[in-house]
Amino acid sequence: MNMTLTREKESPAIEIDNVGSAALTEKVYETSNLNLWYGENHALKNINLDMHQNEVTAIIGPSGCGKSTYIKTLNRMIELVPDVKTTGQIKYRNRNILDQSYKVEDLRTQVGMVFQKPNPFPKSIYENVVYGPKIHGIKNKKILDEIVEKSLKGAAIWDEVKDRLHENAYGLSGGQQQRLCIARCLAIEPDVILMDEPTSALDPISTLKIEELVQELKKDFSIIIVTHNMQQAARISDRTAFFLNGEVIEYSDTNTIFSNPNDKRTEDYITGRFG
Amino acid sequence: MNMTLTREKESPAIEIDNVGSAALTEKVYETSNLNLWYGENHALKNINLDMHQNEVTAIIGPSGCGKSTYIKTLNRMIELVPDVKTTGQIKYRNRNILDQSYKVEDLRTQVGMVFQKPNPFPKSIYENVVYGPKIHGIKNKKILDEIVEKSLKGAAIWDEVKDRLHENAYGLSGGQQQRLCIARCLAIEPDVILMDEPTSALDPISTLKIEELVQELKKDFSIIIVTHNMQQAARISDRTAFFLNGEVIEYSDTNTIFSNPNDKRTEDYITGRFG
Amino acid sequence: MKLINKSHVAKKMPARLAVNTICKGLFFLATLVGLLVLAILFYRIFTQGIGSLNGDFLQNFASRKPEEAGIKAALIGSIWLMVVVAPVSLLLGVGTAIYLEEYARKNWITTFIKVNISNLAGVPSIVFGLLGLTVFVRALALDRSILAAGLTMSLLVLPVIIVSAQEAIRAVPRDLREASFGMGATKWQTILKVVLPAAIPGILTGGILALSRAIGETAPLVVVGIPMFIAFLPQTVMDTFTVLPMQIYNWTSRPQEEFQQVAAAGIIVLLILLIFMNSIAVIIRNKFQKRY
Amino acid sequence: AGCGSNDTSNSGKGNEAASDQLKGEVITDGSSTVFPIMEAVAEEYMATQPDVKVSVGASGTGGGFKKFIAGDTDLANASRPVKEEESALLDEKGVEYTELKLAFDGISIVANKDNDFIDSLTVEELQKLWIDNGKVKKWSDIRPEWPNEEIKFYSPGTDSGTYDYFNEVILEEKPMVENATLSEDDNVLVQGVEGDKNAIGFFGYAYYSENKDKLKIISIDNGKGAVEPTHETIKSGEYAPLSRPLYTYVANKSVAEKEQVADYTQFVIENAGELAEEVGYISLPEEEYQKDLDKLKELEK
Amino acid sequence: MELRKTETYSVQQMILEKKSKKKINMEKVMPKLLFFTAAISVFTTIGIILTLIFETFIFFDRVSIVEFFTEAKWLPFASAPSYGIMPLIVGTLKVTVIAAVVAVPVGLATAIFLSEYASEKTRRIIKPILEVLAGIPTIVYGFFALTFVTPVLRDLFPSLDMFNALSPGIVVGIMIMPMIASLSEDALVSVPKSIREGAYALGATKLETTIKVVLPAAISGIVASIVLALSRAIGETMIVSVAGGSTPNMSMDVTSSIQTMTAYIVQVSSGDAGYGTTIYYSIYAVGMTLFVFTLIMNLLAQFISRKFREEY
Ligand SMILES: Nc1ncnc2c1ncn2[C@@H]1O[C@H](COP(=O)(O)OP(=O)(O)OP(=O)(O)O)[C@@H](O)[C@H]1O
Ligand SMILES: Nc1ncnc2c1ncn2[C@@H]1O[C@H](COP(=O)(O)OP(=O)(O)OP(=O)(O)O)[C@@H](O)[C@H]1O
Ligand SMILES: [Mg+2]
Ligand SMILES: [Mg+2]
Ligand SMILES: O=P([O-])([O-])[O-]
Repeated sequence: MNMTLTREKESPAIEIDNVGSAALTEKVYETSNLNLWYGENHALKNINLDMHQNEVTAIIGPSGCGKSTYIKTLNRMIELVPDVKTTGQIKYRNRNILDQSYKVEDLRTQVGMVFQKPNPFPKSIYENVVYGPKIHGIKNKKILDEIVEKSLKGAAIWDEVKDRLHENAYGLSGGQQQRLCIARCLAIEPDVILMDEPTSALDPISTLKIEELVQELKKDFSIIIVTHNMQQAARISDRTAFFLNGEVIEYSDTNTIFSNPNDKRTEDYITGRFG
Repeated sequence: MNMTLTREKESPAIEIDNVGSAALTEKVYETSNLNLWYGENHALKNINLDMHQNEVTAIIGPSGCGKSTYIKTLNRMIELVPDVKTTGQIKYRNRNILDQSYKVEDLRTQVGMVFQKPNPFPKSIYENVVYGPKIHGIKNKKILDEIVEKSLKGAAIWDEVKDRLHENAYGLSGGQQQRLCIARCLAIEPDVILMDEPTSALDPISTLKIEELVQELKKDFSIIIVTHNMQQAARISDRTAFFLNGEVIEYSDTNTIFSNPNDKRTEDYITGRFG
Repeated sequence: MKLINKSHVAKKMPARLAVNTICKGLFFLATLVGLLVLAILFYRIFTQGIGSLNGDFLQNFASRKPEEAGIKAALIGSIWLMVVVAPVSLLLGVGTAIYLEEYARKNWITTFIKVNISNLAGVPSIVFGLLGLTVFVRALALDRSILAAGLTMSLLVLPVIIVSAQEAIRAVPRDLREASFGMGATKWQTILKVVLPAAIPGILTGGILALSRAIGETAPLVVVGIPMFIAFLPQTVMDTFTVLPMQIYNWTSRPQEEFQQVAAAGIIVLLILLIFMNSIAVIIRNKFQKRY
Repeated sequence: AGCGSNDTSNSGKGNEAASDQLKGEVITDGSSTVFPIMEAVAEEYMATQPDVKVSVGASGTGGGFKKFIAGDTDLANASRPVKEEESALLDEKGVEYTELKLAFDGISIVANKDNDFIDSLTVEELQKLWIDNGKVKKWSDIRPEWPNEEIKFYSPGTDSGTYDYFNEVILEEKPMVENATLSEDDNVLVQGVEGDKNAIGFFGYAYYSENKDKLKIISIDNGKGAVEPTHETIKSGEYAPLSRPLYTYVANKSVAEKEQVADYTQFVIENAGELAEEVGYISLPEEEYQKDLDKLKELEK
Repeated sequence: MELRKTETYSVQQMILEKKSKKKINMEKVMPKLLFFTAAISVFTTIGIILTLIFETFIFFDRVSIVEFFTEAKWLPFASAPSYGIMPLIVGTLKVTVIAAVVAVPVGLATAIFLSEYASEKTRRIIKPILEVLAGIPTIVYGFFALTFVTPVLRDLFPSLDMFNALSPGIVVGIMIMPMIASLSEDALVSVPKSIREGAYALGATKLETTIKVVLPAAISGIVASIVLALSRAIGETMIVSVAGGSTPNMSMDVTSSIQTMTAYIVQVSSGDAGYGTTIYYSIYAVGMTLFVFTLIMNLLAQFISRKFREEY
């Protein structure tokens, strides 16, 4: 709906954004000149990236390159770390989220997140899933039940837990816990879903299901996923950003990145020659 | 050195152990008729598996199938969970470790472990690595320094941390933390190394390094690795065990498992048709 | 398909944020309440006592003459008391906490010990005084010594230390223990090298509260029979002594207005001692504190 | 075994010439009312005998006797004479003791400063005021011309020597008015009476004399006209029946066996009067102290 | 890379050497030693019970236990004494309830503010200051109640007596508040950060995260701190002695003078009651009651805490 507005402004990311077709889809996130410091540590350096609606954007790069830092900035989760300083802009749906007048709670209601380590609440499985809907004011038991079923199915864990919905989530295995966290995120039906290596604790079958799910979800949502698994990025994403030492080395549509990277470092990384 | 002894006994796992050459290498672990219950939950069912010296044994299987449970039984870490009951035998170097007279500390000094979630101590990087040697009585500063360098190099993290050895380990990224945990384990130079999805939090480059390292290490050590990544299992392991619902469905040399599995379920799992 | 009405959610958001802001304000006010009370207390005590607080006050023994009365015996006595209470109660308290959290099996003895400890926390201090009199002063023939009083006080503050140390030990994540065991560390090594260092902030918090309590208690010492007036200094833990709160209590019950000021000066000294102790613990605590 | 026997003529504080320096401990405990006197004595004594360690406790008259019975202390300070139960226990334990009188404490009846109608009370009126009759008491119940307002009573705690004495001579063991407010601390009572317009209360003379400007004193008429408690009227016995003696009890065995206790006790008798005055009590007539000295002499033999 | 056999040394070999040299076996010694320290708390209780029980028996020899619990009047000093403990229990409860009403909300709110809202720096400054509050001698609080809080309250409610339950109740609340704040804060802080992140990421406000996720996760520590603090309130002596008066009564009125169990014990043990008299023994009976009282309360709290505990 804000498409015209979005277009008015020249995207600063355009320089490295060489996807022709991209201009046609609506932009969800526009990051311009983002810098981030942990105290003295310059963790993100002049990031310029646009993310598009109904697409899966993958972020890859070696350990410590700033992937988690960047994705946490997208829902301002980074604020929880003391001593973090940012400059630059991140526009979500055309409003700068780094502006302090932007309410983080509003942002996070729109932008769900799945973390690297599973972090279920020390509550029952059911309570974990309905937590989000409940705080957002949904009290109807029937609707909540429906949400639970739908979300757990969506996260490919329904069959395993449907008989123990009221047991504590900490009794689940690591992989089950992570899928529960995905279900919890799906329960609030966000606009964008951020995923920080969501499948790193999952077995291939669950991973496959999640990957399929991601494909499914992108029809309605926009997904940004950090992954250490290049095959995964190649399989599921429409665009891929390659991070290195806090910089975006290359951002392009996934095919280009994997088949015909622009930058030598990207190529080296992708072919495993690097590091 | 115990080879003759080991051979005297017919391995109960021989039935599903169809690796011809395996009989020539010494057995490190021999598991026979192992059953394990978490309270009422029968998590491991009649496991029979032999692990061989100077080999990498991979354990694969879907989430919740008992991989972590089994590997934790190999160094009796499982005892930390209350209400766990086991029957059967696990022989390590020909002594039954499930026998209560077997000192777990002795066992764990021989059998190192790397966990699924990185779990560094809230201490400096240096202190993390020397923890093991120190508790075992090594106090000489020079030797400790050497151990630190060697172990960190071994875990492919030396270059990243060599200038901040005395900073807190919690300042590291997830991947860096995991590599530190691997270094910590290498510091006591164990005989066997158990790894529970050690690379699930690592980027491909670190993963590659770890994989290379595993290949390197198996010259001297025996390695048992749980992984959700079938490519990884295929790349680095000599033998692979496929777990499902607490049972060993198939155990064979890795080539056989991946190219010509015996069991329909293994094939389905490996080809991703399954779940 | 959509079960969640976004516009509904959005409409509710301002109210939720307002509630959050209001509660934050309330929480902040609650925090201020404590600080405000402290400020009033300090103001009253300082304006009353500062005039009597001088070198002589610290140098002199107690006296019937308010202008000559000093705090020396009580101040030194309180310090001696801490010298006994701090190590005894911390060793016993942390030891017990370790036993309960790390070694104790789930059986009736453990349950009994736990219930017993939380119950002891509620036993009024004066009853501990009766115990100390019977056991330490009489049965063990320690007389009205620093040791007897110190042991009595140690038992009194023990539950506070145990309970907070237990909580602190329990809060150490399990995977840290696993990491240590995985290295072949024994249980005791794991406790000593991993669990205790990680639990130190919590243990110290409990320790501060406990020692603060010990330094301000009067009733049990009265029962144990610690004298109120003494004009000599103890040389060993077997000597008799007096402590600050007893001296202060004594002065506040005097009819002469001047003694009220002397009492206030005594309170200032006690507060300074308290703040000094707390600062040491806080420094240690901040050095160790980490959020997992 | 006495040491000071050659010097008994010496009165006042100048004991230092008396004998060689003594060593050892003197342990005294008991009444908190007596404590200020004993503290003053100990303070002075230690100036002359720095190597004698005198400690003074204040665990109450009852607590003091308990320790005295157990043999923990050399002197037990008391704000009342020893009770039957206690002396029975002392006999049982074979503790022989000598009672010494130290000073007087005049119990003062006070009202709020704003009370403009009350000046004096007779003993009967006191009884009418303080003895419970099951009804709410008003000033007009005592004298019809007084206001028709409810009286607020303030009294020391039931377990204090002051209450005990009041109970004996005024209440004559009948129950005190039920709505009386009791407190253990006389300073607290001062606050109470000061802040309460219809208050009446009683406590030790020292607490009145230190707070004269905040309180209104009530004279007591014991048949010979109204007498206000003052230093003189208490000392002379004119202020009756509300002045009570304060005591210390010394263990005979301690006096006989411990030189420093004998010396200290003598010092107590010689200086109690003067020092009691300093801390707000009233000294006894001189002959009372002389009697005590003679008793002590007997013990030392 | 040759990790195992270095020219100079082998770690495993060194470990073996060190192991053979170890003299005492800490693993065997420590549990026993620690069990012994844990047993000391039990000995303490046994000691207390033994100290109390003999005198309590003597007391109940003279006063019927039925009278003790059913009589509505506590008049031990009257010529016709009456020993009904209810008035003392009522007095204790009044003070404890008032203290709880003050301390629990304020203490918890402070704990939440410090652990969830305040910056690290604020936390580090405020927490130690609050801990100073916990260390102020109770006698100081007693006079604070009498000479400051009571007059202020009397200005607000002129019908308030000079001695009452309200003022010492509030001040006892102030005294125990830091205990709740400090220990609860510790419990809150030790809830893993990742759990909070999970809630924030769903758009939960800080408040919602705190109330619905963090508090429940920390509940056992919080309950423990409250029980500890309330036990202290029940056992508090000096404040109630100074500002509460010493008139035992059964009324539920908080504006009039009271006496608590502890205040009675202090009154007698620092007072003038003859050793060996019934009054003297009565303090042991009251002490025993107090002991049983706190026991019941603690059992209740344990039950609650166990019921609500969430493992993480
Ligand atoms: N809380 C923090 N305080 C200080 N430095 C931090 C913090 N978190 C991360 N860093 C540093 O910032 C850099 C980027 O970290 P980040 O966690 O974003 O990496 P990552 O790409 O997600 O790595 P991984 O794949 O290992 O998770 C690293 O060098 C890390 O050490
Ligand atoms: N502490 C425990 N108490 C009770 N049940 C448990 C416990 N830990 C694991 N389980 C159960 O035992 C089964 C096997 O769990 P395990 O952690 O071994 O799985 P896994 O194969 O390692 O899975 P993942 O790949 O997700 O880590 C699961 O059903 C799990 O729910
Ligand atoms: Mg990361
Ligand atoms: Mg696992
Ligand atoms: O302390 P007293 O016995 O004098 O009340």
